[in-house]
Amino acid sequence: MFKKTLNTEDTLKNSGLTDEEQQLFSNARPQAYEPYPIKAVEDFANWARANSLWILAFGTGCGAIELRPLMTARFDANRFGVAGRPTPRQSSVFVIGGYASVKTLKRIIRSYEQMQGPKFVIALGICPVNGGMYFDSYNTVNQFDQYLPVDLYITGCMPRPEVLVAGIMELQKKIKAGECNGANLYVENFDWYKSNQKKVIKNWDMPDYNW
Amino acid sequence: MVATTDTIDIFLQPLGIYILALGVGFLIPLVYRVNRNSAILVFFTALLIMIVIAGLNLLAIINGASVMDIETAGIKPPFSINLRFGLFEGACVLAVNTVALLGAWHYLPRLKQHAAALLLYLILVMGINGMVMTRDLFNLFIFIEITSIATYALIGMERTAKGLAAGFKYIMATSIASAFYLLGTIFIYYQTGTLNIDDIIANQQLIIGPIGFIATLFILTGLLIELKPYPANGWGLDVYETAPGGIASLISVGVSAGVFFALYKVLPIMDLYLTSIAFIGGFTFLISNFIGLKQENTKRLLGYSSIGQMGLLTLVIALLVQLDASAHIPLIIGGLFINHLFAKAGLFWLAAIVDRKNIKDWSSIAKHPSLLILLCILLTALVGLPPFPGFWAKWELVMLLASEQLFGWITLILIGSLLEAVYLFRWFSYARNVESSESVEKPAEVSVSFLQQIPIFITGLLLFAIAYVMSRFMNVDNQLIYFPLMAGFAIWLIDRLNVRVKSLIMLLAVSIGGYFLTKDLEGINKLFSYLLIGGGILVSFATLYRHDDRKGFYPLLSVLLLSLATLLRAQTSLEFFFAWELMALSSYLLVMLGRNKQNCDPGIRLGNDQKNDQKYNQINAIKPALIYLLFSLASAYFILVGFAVSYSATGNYFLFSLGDSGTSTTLAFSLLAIGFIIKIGGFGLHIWLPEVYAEADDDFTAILSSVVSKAGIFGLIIIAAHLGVRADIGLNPAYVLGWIGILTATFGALMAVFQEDIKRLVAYSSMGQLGYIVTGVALMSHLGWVSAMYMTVNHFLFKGILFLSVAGVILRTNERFMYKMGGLIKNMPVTFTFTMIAIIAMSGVPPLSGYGGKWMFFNALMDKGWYWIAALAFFSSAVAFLYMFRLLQTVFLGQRKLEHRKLREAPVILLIPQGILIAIIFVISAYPKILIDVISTAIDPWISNTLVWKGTAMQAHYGYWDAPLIMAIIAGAWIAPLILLLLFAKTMKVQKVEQFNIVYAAERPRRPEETHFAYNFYAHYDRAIGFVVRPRATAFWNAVIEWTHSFAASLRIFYNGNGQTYALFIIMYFVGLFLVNGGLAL
Amino acid sequence: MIVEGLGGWLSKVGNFSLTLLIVTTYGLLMGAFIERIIAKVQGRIGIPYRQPFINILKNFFKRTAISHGVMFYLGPVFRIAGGIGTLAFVPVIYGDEMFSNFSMAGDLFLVIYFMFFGQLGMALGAGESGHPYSAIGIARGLSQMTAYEIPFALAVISIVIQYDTLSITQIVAAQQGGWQNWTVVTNWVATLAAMLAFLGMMGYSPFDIFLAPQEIPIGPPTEFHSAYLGLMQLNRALFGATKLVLFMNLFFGGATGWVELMIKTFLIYMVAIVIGVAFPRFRVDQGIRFFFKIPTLIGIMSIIYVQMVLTS
Amino acid sequence: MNTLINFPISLIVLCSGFILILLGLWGMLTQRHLIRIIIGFSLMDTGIHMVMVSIGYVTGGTAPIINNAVPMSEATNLVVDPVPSALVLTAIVIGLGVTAVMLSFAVRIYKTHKTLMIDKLTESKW
Repeated sequence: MFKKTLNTEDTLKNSGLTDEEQQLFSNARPQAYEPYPIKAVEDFANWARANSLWILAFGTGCGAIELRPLMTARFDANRFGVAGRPTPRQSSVFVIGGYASVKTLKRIIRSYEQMQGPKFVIALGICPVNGGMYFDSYNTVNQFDQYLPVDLYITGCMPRPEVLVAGIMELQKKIKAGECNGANLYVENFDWYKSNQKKVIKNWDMPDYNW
Repeated sequence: MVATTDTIDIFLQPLGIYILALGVGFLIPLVYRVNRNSAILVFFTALLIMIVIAGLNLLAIINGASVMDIETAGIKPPFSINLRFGLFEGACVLAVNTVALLGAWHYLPRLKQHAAALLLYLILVMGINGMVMTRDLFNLFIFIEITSIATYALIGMERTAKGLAAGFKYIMATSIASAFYLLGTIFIYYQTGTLNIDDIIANQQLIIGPIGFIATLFILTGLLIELKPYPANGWGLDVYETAPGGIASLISVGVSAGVFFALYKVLPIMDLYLTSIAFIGGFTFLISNFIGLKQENTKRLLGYSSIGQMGLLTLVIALLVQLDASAHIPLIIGGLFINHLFAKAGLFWLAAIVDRKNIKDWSSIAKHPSLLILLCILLTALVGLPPFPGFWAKWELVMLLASEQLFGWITLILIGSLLEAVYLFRWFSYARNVESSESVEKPAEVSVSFLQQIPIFITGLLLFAIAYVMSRFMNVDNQLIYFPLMAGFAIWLIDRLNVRVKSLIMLLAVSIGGYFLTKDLEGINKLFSYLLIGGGILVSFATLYRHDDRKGFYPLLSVLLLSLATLLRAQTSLEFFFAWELMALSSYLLVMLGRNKQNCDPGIRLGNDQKNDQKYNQINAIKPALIYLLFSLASAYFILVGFAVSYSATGNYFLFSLGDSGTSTTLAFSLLAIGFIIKIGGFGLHIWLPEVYAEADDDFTAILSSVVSKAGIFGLIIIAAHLGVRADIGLNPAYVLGWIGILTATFGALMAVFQEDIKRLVAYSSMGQLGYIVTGVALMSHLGWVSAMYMTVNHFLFKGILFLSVAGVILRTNERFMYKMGGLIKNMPVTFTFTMIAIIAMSGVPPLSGYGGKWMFFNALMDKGWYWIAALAFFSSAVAFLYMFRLLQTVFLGQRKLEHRKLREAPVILLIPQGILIAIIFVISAYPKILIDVISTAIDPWISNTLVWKGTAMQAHYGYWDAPLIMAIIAGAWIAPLILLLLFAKTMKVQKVEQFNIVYAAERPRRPEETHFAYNFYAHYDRAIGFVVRPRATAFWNAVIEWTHSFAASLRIFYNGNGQTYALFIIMYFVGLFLVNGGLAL
Repeated sequence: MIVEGLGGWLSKVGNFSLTLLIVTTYGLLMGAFIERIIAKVQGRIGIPYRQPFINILKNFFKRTAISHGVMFYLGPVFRIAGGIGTLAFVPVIYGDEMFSNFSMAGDLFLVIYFMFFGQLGMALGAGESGHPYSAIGIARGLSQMTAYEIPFALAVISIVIQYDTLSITQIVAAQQGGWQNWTVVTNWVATLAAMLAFLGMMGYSPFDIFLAPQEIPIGPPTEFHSAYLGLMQLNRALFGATKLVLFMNLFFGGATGWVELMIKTFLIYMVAIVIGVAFPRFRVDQGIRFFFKIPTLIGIMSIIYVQMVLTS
Repeated sequence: MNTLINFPISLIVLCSGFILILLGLWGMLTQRHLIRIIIGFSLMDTGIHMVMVSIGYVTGGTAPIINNAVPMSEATNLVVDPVPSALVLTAIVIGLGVTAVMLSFAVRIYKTHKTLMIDKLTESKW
């Protein structure tokens, strides 16, 4: 049961790794998950997920500064079940805090892949949408959803925490409605995403999927 | 004309020795001219006949013939010179002649080059015979001079520069000594009018006034100087160092024997000086052995040992005469003397044929098993380990001295013996060292023919034979004490067989032997027999995992295991001590077989910088083995004195009468307890333990820790039972013992926390666990003892598992540092599981068996009111978690090294015993009543049973404990969430990932080495309380060693090599004796 | 407490399951309540009461998971088995057979030792994840544990001398009859030592370095997620509440009803919380040294006190 | 004891014997040259022989021949004790032997060391 390795024949190449490193990383392909067979259970699960949003404490851009006030007395995101989590394993929400430089993108991908599904991505600010003021920067990606699926955009430069709270509540609604399937989307279009990622990230020294 | 038979009869009289020596001696040069070989034949025939004469006459005396007084010149003494051939004389002459014959054999290549050499040799032997037999004071002088001149000439024949220089010093010294003797003789004659010793003794009232005083002093000084007392002995040492082995051996044992016998003869007129003689002897013994520590020249080393031994003999004879205990002379003096005679002679010959000047170069014999065995036998004999004569003699001596309350002398003798063991066995260590040698150019391999070894081999055999005879004389009826040795010998005979075959034969033999040895036991002994013999065989089974042929391992292992069996059987303290020493010896040799053979200096400096692995890897088992032997000997000496104290009170050797020791009980108990504590590795005396456990063979460490250490516990329980409970001594020694135990536990645990080396970690852990047991025994209550025994069984179980699994890990990884391992659970899941279970059992976490021990232990501590000890015990068991987790984490969990990815599971042979032990752990965990009932019945004869059972629950004054129920509840509490988790896992897609698939702060790990958190694991703990575990004990013992060596170095400043200084010392010796004995007052 | 027959045992198990449910729920609720109090102090509203339950549910509703190996899998199982077992050996409500659990299996000593069970198993599970932070966290946690065990052990020995028993039920029984019989009054020295140890045991500031949420992401459980984490969260509530019940039983007169239990344990918990919000964090070696100084001295005094004052 | 005081001849011999012994010892201890040491030894040896002889001497005594001139009953008073004389003979022989060996050692030492100074012969020590 614990040694379940699915689709062993369809493994990833992990060509970014040396031969020696190949054996140190898993080469399994990520798997999409189905909703629970019983609708009520799935709804209940979605309700629980929506009301317990654990945000990965990874400030990826200038927007990270807007995340901090969320926990303060003024905004108190705890009310909505939002909490910060220092490890991607336990987080369910990844807030892309504004522009994503290529260097950061690599780390974002890695952390995202280490999160366990269902997982949600909020793109904060205008930069993940079209590059914003960094649209012609040599080291910033312009369309973030080319690289990872985004469940919710909160535009602005920078959006204030109020907007972020509003966005979180919007995300909760989407989750409850069962519309947030970014994780499955990523798995289903894995090769496309991966080739996009590899196009911009030149020094690809990690496995194709960071389990 | 006399009939032929009469001629032979007369010829076979002791006088025949002289006739033969002189007659044949002067014939030899003639024959030599005709034919060299026939001269040699004549020479040997003469020596042989001398032995036969001595032997036949001795036999006659033993068979009841009266003491033979041989008169010369047809006139009765005192008007003529007479010789005496009694029991002592006969034995001495026979022994000396035997050594002379063997020595001649050894020295033949050199002897046969000159007819004069053959002649001188014969004259020398005859001189010694004369010194022993003559009863005439002046005749004695003549024989001394004959011997001396022959010696001078033989020394002079070796025309080396050093030899000649030493020879001249020797002549100067001995001629002054004999001048003294001659002067003394004359004055004695002046006062008594006779030269016959018997007459002089009869008329000793005539030896009075200043003249009598000076006369006896002259004689005494002359003889003592010949025995080379410190510091007037530099000349003797120079000769030992430079003379060829054949001659040095004869001077060391033959001439000394003659002079010693002469001293013995004149002792009756030396009443005044007995104390001085004793002090001189003791002083010389102690100081020589001190200085021996600094000595690296092989033959000079033997010289120091030789002088020391003669000092000991002098001391003992003076004491015996003073105590009027001449009945003990044959056993004590005889035993020590024969021991010295054969062992020392053999060693001198061995030194000669190996021909390595510096003891550090003796590694050239490391590949010669026969030479090594010979060296080992002779050294063992010299140090006085069983079964050799020295052992019996030392036992008798200590018992006698103790019954006379002469503990100062006992201390001196034992310290001296220990020092002697240090340098002798250090020599053996160098010899055993395979690579070695500090000298720049590597010494060539030794080539020794088989023939050359025969004389040495014969001395070894003779030592065994005499030892056996001695044990018969000492009324050791129980011949079974020799069984381990015989079994070991038998196994040794098949040592050439395939390793599998011989190990199976060994296991079978030990099983059968052990069964028959232990089947009649009962009580505590029976319990321990299961543990030591059954457990020993079970753990020994794991030794099969090795494929190399392990020469010597199985014979020694069988000796070890069977000596444990005889230890359990022992009815008397002598049998106990015999088995104990045998166990120490065999385990020392087994430790020395440790495999890790790299170049190192096997000095006795302790400790090492464990953080510095480069240096560390160069250590092999030899140095720890030596330390182990020394601590074992120290432990044995404490035990010896403890038994002696008890013997002085009770007058017999039976263990069950230990309890009647009366007022000596506390002292005896303390001494014995110290002895056993050393063996267990108690606080402060533990430094040998980690080193030995770390460096011994991995499978043997398992035996050492799980089985052999229990012998110490057994001893402790036995003395606690006999001395502690029955005699009902005051609490104080037991309370101190309790503290020692708990400090051992605490510091063992703390030390283990900071180890990087897996074996050291487990070793310290073992030490810590034994600490609880010691405290448990010290409790002297029923519950305390049950807990102690229960923990003993547990300790056997989990330490067996741990060391065997560690052996498996080391076998596979070829590493001992934990930070170089990691993640091995993937390769060795079974080993991991066993280790984990053992560790849970050890930690005392319910439901496994360790909890029961801890529970009973705490209840017993609370019952007794030892609250502080209880608190410390609690602390140390918490600290234990640190190292236990570290062991599992850094070896089996965490990141696996790249080079370890292909490792296989440990061999099945290692896993089988572990599996069996695990099964036992589970049975005991679930139904501890099985074990506790057995323990309780064993203890009931000593302390009345206080255990209360309510169904499966055990009740104590404070608490209660229901093991099966606990087991069931915990199983339930464990299984329920597991099922829950498995159910939820069904709803998920669970991906098994690899070791680098971890959250790494959005980065990826680069190397397992960087990612595995293992080195200096408890750095923070070290920062917090590390200061309490800085190796103070090691530093202390190193300081002791350093100090001893410096002291030894300062003691030998007198030996400046100048013959005149030596002559001055001789004169000052006389002056000193004169002043000390009140010369000015006369 | 004699249990007869299969029926008896089954009802015992049933009763225990009920206790387990109540105590876990109470633990979770109390966690939320404490969070809300902290939030109020900070001028926030704080989490809803249901939040802890939702968090656990969410974790169980995760759909993907990874496994580092068998021990990784079993770690949380060991952990919660430690919690359940500990509760099983502690009598919860004094005088109520129904909620005395399986305390007839062992005494206080068993409880103290069994507390290690979960920690050890958890440590092994975290160890197999191969994450260095897990190992660092455990190394720190275990070190700190050895340190606070000293005052705790001394305090326990002190009250064992005082009540002359190791049985928790009897210790509680001896404290009945009014607040003046509670250990906190009769043997305040031991209580003080134990409460200092309690601070370390609960893992709140200033002794929370082994969790260190930012520096070594939440320490040992770094790699745990989904249902593993769910189990561990359940255990945190359960085990925390059990420790509170134990302290209440030993030092604060136990409880004869659930309400009394809740009030008392809540107040005991507040001690750790108040100190936790008021003090910054100790470095681990500072924490260890702290326990070896004042609390240990107080512990030693408690034994002297009980010997000199109470039993003479 | 009176004999010593009353009979100066043997006393003189005795005293000179002792003086010789001390001289010899003095020589052995202070002279570094081997030959001188050997001479010292000879002196000491001779001194001992003189002491021995002096002890056996009975002033005015005759040769130790038991005949009519010396009746058995008074032999002890009239006859010089023959035993010391006999012993001296043996001792002289032995002394000679020892001296000879010492000299031969001296010769060989000179061959190997090219010196006869005893303080140069300190190869082996400690």
